[in-house]
Amino acid sequence: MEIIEQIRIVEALLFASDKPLSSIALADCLPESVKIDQLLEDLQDQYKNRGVNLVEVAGKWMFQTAPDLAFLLRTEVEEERRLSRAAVETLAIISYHQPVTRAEVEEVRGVSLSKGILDVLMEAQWVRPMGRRRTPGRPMTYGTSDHFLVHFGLDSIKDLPGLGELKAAGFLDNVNTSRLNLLDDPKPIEEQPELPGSATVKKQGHPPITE
Amino acid sequence: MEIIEQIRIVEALLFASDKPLSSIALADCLPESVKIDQLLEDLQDQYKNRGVNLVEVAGKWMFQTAPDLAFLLRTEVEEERRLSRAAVETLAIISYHQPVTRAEVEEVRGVSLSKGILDVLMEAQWVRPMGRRRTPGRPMTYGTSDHFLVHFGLDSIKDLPGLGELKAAGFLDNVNTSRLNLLDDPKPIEEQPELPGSATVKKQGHPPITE
Amino acid sequence: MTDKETGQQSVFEINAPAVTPADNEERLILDIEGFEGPLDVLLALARTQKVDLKQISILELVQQFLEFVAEAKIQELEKAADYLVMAAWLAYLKSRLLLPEETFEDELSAEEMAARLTYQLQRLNAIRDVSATLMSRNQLGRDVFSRGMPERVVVTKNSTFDLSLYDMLKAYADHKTRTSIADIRIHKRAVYTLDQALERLSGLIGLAMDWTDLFQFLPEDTGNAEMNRSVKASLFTASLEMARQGKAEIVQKQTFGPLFIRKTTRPD
Repeated sequence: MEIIEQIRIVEALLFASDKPLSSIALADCLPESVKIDQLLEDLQDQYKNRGVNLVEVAGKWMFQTAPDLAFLLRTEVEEERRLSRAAVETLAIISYHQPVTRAEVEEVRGVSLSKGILDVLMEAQWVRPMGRRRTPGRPMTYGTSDHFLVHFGLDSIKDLPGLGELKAAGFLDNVNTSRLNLLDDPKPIEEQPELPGSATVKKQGHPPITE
Repeated sequence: MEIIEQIRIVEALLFASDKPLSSIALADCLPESVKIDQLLEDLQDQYKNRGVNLVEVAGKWMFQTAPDLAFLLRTEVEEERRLSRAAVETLAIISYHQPVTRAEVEEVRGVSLSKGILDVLMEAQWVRPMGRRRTPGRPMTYGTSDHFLVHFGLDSIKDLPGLGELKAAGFLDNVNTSRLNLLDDPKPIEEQPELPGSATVKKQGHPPITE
Repeated sequence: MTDKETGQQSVFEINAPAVTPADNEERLILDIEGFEGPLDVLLALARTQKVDLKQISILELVQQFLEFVAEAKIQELEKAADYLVMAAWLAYLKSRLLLPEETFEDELSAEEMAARLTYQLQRLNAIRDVSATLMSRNQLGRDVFSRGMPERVVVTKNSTFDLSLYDMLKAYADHKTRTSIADIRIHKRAVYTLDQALERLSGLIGLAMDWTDLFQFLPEDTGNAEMNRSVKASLFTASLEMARQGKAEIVQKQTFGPLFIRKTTRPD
């Protein structure tokens, strides 16, 4: 099969989908010898200056409209869901500190987390439970989902804006949840991914092209 | 605005729209001087040999997977289905009593026949219409098909075991077969093949067991 | 997203409420509406010092907060508690900062405590900054869009039916077996009739002086479980019937509790 034909196939598959597709799923539709990563790079290059771009999000690939045309298209969608300031901050803390417990989110923000906030973030499928912490009380930890990465156009959480600066400034160190900091920090905490589905949750993200 | 920019906009609008767009709707998003028809033709030309084509359907424009790649979006799934008890019983009655009308099946079973049951049996290609009965209302009669014989490994419908054989095989415990008669339903037997395709239908089938 | 685009009513409401300038008279009617807890207030106050958050004067901040709490109208008790706890802690910190350092076992020095507060404020500030950056990214469905008319994978289902000749013959035989049963005999069941129950209950109820558990009136065990159930059911129905006729009163103090019955006393 010629390269040009292979590119057409990848293009057709990606164009038909409104969800990102993994290179593995794409490769399944092509002969075994095909170098899928090279194809994707070529395709991305061909669309670089068009009204539609090929982007890599959450480790997968999808076509989406060019960011500079947002001004034109934004009018076409109805008013989006309102996120409160508390919800936005909570989302930021979860994404930068993940895996993070509810108590830690509360400590960073200095207020208790009203019940609805996590619900909203989970309903938007941006936040997901990530297993329990191995500390007394075995609190649930939270992190972000693939859907979050896709929504904000991130390839992985390492690409979060300002992550390096926050880390360098020590703002992402373990959160000391003993209120008012009168005592020393507890020992750093060991993580144990232990939800039976934690591996599957990751995979769950987006089904391959077959539904 | 340069032509290339206008094309990018049309491209993004068509990509993101959830329905085909008319050239008028597209022109509304562009400066007045723009020659939209020319733009669309150019764009269509650019996608001519790609995996996705720009097509005009009923005066509106949309992107669509190239026809020769449409096979990528089709998968076939073999699905095994189980017949309901009512369907199995109906099939059995049709095979023993054919040709038989719907009303007769209902009378034998003592319950009315839901519409889906005959449909399923016909979908399975086990039951076929056999022409109309020459009685008031001219009801359709049903019988079994060749496919039925093949599926159950029968040479002819006469190979179905009779009541005596069923009893001998232990199917009819505690039943006095002398009180039962397969052929006890007095029935006007004259058939009138009158479906347009009834000649072929006849050939396909097999002689009814009732005389 | 900027205020210019959306006006004051920002879609995401991420703009921190501004603290009224110190030289404004309105400072006296500050209230905690719009603030999310003491830390939020502290951060807003620290910003008014107009210096890098690393160089804020903790003493000045403590003073500002204590004044804020004293002047603010805190209506909800729950909220008030948070603010008062913080105020008390800050007052303690202030005294520690002002007094010559003593060594407390298991406690941080005043400088360390102040440093930690500064750290917390900086961290919250930093999170606010990245929140804004995050939300200003191109969001899918807001700024960038995926295919509006996705072409679904069409799944064609080829049904095959799973039925053996045996299954079909069995179905026919079962059908014949069922239709061959001509006679149906229904056995007479042992029942305690409503009339019997009424008779018994109205006879006994007069003998009891006060509220009595309905089941005290049950006849002796018949030795037959089915009969016993019938007796109970009929006795209960009889009690309802008597109540309906105004001949008896029934009381039940709790769900599934015992039913108490007594004869209606008529002051004639």
